[in-house]
Amino acid sequence: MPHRLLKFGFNKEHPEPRMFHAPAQLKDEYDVVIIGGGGHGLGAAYYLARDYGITNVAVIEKGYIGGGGTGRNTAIVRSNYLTNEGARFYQASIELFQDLSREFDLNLFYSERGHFTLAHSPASLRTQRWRAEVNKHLGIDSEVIGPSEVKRLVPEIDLQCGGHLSPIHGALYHPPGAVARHDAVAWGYARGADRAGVEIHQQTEVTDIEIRDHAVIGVHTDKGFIKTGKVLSAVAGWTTAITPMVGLRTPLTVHPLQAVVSEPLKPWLDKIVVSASLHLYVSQSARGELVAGASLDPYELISMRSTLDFTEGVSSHLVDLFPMLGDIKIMRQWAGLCDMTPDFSPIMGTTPIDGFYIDAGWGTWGFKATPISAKTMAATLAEDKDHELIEPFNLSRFSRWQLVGEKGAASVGH
Amino acid sequence: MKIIHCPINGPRPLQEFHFGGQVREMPVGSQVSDAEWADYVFNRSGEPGIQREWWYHTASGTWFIAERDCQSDEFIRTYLYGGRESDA
Amino acid sequence: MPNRLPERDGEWIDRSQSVRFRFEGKTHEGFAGDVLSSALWANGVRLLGRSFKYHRPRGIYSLAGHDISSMVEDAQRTNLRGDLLPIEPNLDVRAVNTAGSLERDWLRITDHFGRFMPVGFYYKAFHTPRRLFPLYENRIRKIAGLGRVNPKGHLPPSAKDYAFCDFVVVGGGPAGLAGAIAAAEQGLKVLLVEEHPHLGGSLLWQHARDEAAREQLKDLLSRADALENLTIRCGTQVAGWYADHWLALVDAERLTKLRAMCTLVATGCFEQPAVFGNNDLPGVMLSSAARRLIYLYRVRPFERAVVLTGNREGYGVALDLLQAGVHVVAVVDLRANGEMSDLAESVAAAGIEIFKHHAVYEAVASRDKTSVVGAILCPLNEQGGPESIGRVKLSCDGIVMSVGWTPASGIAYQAGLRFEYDERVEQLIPESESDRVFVAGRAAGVFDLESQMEDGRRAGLAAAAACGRFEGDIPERPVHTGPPPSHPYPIMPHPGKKNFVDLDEDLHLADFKNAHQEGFDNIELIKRFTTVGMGPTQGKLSNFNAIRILSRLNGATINETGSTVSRPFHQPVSMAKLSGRRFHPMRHTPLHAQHLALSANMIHAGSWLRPEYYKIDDSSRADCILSEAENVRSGVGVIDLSTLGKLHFCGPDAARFLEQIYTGTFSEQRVGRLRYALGCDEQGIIIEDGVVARLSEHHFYVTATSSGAAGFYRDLQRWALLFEMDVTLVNETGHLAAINLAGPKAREVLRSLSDFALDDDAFPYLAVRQGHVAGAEALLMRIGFVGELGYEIHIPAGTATHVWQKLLEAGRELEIRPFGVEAQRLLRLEKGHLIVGQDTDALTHPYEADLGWAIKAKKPFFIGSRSLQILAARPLARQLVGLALPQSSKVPLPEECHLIIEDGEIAGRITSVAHRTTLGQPIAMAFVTPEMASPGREVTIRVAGGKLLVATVVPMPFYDPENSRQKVAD
Amino acid sequence: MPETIRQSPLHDRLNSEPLPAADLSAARLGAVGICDVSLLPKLGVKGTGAAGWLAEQWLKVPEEVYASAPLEAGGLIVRLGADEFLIEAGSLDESLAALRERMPGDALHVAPVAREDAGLLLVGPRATEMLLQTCGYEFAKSPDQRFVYTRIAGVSCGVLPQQILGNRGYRIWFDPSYALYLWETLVEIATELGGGMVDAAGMQ
Repeated sequence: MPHRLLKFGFNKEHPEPRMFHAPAQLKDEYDVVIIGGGGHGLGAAYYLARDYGITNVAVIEKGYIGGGGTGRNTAIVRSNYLTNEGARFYQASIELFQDLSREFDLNLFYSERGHFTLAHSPASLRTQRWRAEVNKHLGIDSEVIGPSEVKRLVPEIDLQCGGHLSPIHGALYHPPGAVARHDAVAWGYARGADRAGVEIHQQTEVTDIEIRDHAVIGVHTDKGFIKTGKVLSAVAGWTTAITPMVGLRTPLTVHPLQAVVSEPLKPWLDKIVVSASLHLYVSQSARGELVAGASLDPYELISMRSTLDFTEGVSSHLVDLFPMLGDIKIMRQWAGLCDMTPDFSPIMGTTPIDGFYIDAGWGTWGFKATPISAKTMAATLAEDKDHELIEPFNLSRFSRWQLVGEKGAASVGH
Repeated sequence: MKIIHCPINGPRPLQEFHFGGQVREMPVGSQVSDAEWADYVFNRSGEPGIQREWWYHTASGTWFIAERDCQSDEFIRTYLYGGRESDA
Repeated sequence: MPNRLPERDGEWIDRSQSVRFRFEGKTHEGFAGDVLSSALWANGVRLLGRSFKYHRPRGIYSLAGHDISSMVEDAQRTNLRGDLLPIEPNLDVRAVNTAGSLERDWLRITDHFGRFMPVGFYYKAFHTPRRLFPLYENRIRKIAGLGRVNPKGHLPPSAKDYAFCDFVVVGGGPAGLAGAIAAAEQGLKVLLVEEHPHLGGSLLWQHARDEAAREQLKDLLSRADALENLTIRCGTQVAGWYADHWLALVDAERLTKLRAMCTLVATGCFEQPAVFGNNDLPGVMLSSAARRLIYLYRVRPFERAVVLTGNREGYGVALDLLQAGVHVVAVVDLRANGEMSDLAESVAAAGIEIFKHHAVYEAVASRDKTSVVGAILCPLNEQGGPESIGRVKLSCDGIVMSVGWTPASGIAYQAGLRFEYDERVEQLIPESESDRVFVAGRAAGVFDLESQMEDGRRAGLAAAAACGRFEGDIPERPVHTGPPPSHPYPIMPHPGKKNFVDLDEDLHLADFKNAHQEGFDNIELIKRFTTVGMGPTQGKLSNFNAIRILSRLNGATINETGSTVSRPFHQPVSMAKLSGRRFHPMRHTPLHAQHLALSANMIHAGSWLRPEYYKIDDSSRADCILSEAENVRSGVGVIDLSTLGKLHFCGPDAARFLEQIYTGTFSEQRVGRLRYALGCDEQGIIIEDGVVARLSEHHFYVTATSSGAAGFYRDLQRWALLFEMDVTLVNETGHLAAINLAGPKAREVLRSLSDFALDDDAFPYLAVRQGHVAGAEALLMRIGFVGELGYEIHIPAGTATHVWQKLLEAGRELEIRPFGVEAQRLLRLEKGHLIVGQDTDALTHPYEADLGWAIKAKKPFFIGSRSLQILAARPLARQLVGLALPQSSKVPLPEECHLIIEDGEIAGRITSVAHRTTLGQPIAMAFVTPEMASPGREVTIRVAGGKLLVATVVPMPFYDPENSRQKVAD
Repeated sequence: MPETIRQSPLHDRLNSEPLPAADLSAARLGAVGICDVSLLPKLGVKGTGAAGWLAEQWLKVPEEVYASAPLEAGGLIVRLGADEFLIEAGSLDESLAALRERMPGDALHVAPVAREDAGLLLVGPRATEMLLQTCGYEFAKSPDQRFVYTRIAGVSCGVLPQQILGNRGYRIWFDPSYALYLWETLVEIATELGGGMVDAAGMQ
């Protein structure tokens, strides 16, 4: 047993302080107001304080911290992207993730499991090779492997997929692919930001943003008006409710993304398995549950309702891939919101409105970008200039016709 | 599963349909700037609330318009493009 | 079966069928109708399972599957709930999550280390030093989880079906039955779904002693039976409710997807446990479990029992126990004034001691900690908390908890209803109903039996009204009178013993206090931090106590505290049932059997199956492909192109419409001629290419890519609407077959089979003709995708086999051979023809793909034209070029998608490559930067193993640049 | 055109096992029988002028969308939409070919449609039950002879409910490239229900 647990056994009172506070009321003015208390928003607050000494910051969250995409995703972290810009960005995220438990002194259960993207056709294998080559060029550990290697590493897999689907031709194998405790990422950032003096206001909703001469001057909330010259919108699936407040148009459309968990099982799957053709990704959590998801719901919807056809589909594909799972039971399903972009890359950085910064377009890839997006957005806010890593993701790329095409690496939600 | 009222085929489950995106007015290319054209090509409304959308009943090949609240998922009404309307 | 009670009317067991089964390697006997838990308890087996985290012993708790105390597995299946698992002759199960055996589970040692494992302990340790985390994690993973997956398990597919009704009633208790009957009497098609094997709900056990109630049940059942439009499905759970009254019904065999018009939630309540020290010991159980044992399975729950209560129900339970031969030691009532009704008098009259304003403070464990041997009672202070003086210890082997209820509201929540706390009943009740979703009975806070039925009837009539079948007055919901059936805070702190709030997750009261102290002070956060309600039973017995605890900690009301959202499923559902029989539609060309007969290696291409190549004994795949290609170059080959999209555009606007869809012009295309067609999307990205044949002034026939055809046709239909075009579109993709006959000897083969002139004048290159081939009506297009003289023969699908066979017969002398997709890919690469989707990607526009020539920029409009105008004005970022690869090199040849590297940066990638070609030279197509695109330029490719290979940019096509072969005259 | 050159999309599948004997067919029809009628000649007519042209050919044109009508010479005509019709002959005769011949070569508003649909008949008391395992449309509520476009086992189909041999039966048309898949799927279900493939003779 680690010695760190001893204190709990030998203290009469629970020896832990609050991780974060609940300030009674809003101040009249903040240097920065961050809309959205998920990993991205809290993380931006954390790095603003840590790296730039900007601590007069309010994080405004209409629900509870980590309650949006942060707490609803399937917690997969990887950097095997297709474009130079994307792969570099997500690789920087992985590097931050790897050290985050230590930095927070909070165990995020950041666990490198190895990540397979199965290819069921020669065309799919080509895309995987493209990703592998770009990755290797950037020093990211990715390799295309053949079916027998897939079988060796995940022996439970049925390479023939039940015989009625295209068999597995190979896979992109990405050993650093990891899972993490998603909630804890938000809590860690919240604790760090809170300790530095950032205020976290939960159950507070932004109702409007005040603009004068193309510049932000304040934020209206259901608990009163706040003066501020800098606002960061980090609300992912709710972005389309915020951007009209500043008159900004974006390519975002919102789709639900659903997921399921099974009952807890003794460990048998220690890898992360993804199949773009089957629209499936699955891993087994430290609690023993299989956590699985599939592609986005097929039409726009800003609602976290569940559907039966989703669960039928994801179960069917799980059984196609792992025939032994027929007896295993799905325990619960849920949904999150994904703000999708046409090129499957995020929208980050400065906007045409002075003092309004956007961190959106997180589609299905927001969790894995949490540390790096927080860090680069903090830099962008502090210096009022897009951080070098996120320059390609500026909203203006669409009118400049310079899209960052990540569809080949991000079209399945994980 | 949602029921969608196809103006031709009547109420059918969602799985019989294909979503065709928001209804958008295409500007005349020669009359708009590059930026305005890019706005048309890429930007979407996406706001919570009622939006007009294209839906397609696959088996019969019927395109029609639905007015739908994209937050409550309620279909307000459906009708053929430029044609007759029917309550959802 | 020492604890089996005598036979009684209404019991669920069939005493004529005794069943022997095995549990933990020992044989036991029960009756048909028993579940595993009841049969074991009847035999005096009280240790049924071990808990998730501390491996504490567990026995019967809810007997409803609302706890995981008795989860078992057999050789095939796992995570079976003993409370719900019928015993059968060959049943041979063991408890899940035990190390060694259930009795000697060595992981029970973790119970002693509980204090080192407070709530969220895993967040606070194991991460430093970082290198050790994987070791810790591996250990944690190993002890987590419950059942083991059987690696050889393979359930056959089960059927799934659809069902339809006007009104679905969830729950076959008094309210549900009354509601179903009322609606059916109004003519609605009603389906009543009951999760247990028998109807009756609470009437079967809660009111079992009441003779009148038994008569009422009989009456309800006979009325229900008489109604033909009322269908009843027992043993079926409603696993979830989805939009527009779409319900998942799950029974032992299958998933049924039900579409209803209205829903009645008459699901009753989950009885809620009290929280006190050791409240999880085998022998501590809910009163509903004790009653189920007594009345449904006829098992005496204990020898000596203490009843802890906070409501009237507890007194009834005491009498039930008494009647079942249990010595009831005491009734312990949390309420200051105790029970005022005649029930209390009956209990007192039976000589049972009543402790008012007392609580059970602790269950005393036997030495081996696997059973209850006593109860420590304590008086309560004014706040309802335990006094430290005046404690009483009673000896008993069972503690029954009857302290309150929470509605089984999952389905109602999923159906969009919201609940609020009502102090009259001290539970949540629906805030309101929608016009098609109703709640009745105990789930709505209606506890009196008569009122429950009245409430059900009300809901049934309301449903009939919603369906337009009833116009009369709908009565109001009856209001609860008298003391509340639930106690507002049946939770006792205990500093020394674990007092469990969540038995699935082994969470005790202190965990909540500590989590709150760390700032997790709203219901969602505390849920996530403690994991309350996240276990296999999804908090049926824990969520509401957690809300009560958090409310206290925050000094807030229950309504201010709120609740977490209920999500499907009600009980977990197996993936075999969810997936059911799988429908993976696969498309076969009409020549499928011909390909198989010719030893084709079939591959999936989208939803189609196509011949990749035709196997020849002892030849490698690569040899087969090359020889097929060579045969086309030197003789003649046939390929099945039936997967091509085949569309007709007819009508006065056909040409104009085509010009708006594609980048080219078609209005002055001559009848009988072909043109290449390139389609872009609104961004100017290449999405389609094909061939347009003008059959007459107003009739065009168009081919589209195999994978894109269905979506492309769909888009065309919309564009026709948007552009207000007078054009009739016809999609004949699956109805026509297409065969490409290609090679210098193609004409020779065709000559004997066709009824029209084939010479170059009559049927030149890029012409289309209609006539007959081998007697079949056919459309022929002379094109050269593979770079040879070629005829694409389009014929009705039903005639494809005949025509194919005739072609092979006619070409036998000329050594005609079929060729597959791979040979065609090689041949087209030699001709420099790109494949949309392989040589282009999701952002490729025509200028990059050297297809600028296909854009008629002068046209006023086509889809993507304005975007292409913008793109044309920008410098190119990349260009598609041909590469000549070295013929012999120590460095391996590149694969598709290997990168081109220039100055250490990515400068492009290989899109298509052929290592062996009919040219004798390996070639490739690649994207490179414009600076690198000029012929003769050397480029460096990073190939397998990171090695670098130098190749040379060459003009395309690689083969027959003058296109003389496809235009060849006889 | 000699008839022998046409094949059902299920030709090879059906040739791989013998047609069931009469008594077996009869037994299967007690549950649900499935038979292939793909070879019945069909003709599609589409375009805003389709209804008018068909009327000129002395055909009884159904007025309403999705209505169907028997043809005097046997077979039937279904209105698939405002501007589209499907005609299926009642036997393997040439009558439709003659009709097809009469279509104008380059009419502005009448287009012939090659209809090579696979055609199946589902017959027997459990036919509706079989559809309930594959299709989310409530056929119990749809009247006889009224055409329905829906999805069966994931395939877009046109379905005409009819009385066949005293039971509610179904005539199903769909893209022939799905024939093998749908046949295998439906036969598997029919077999579970106690039915299976039956001889088409006497089914019409």
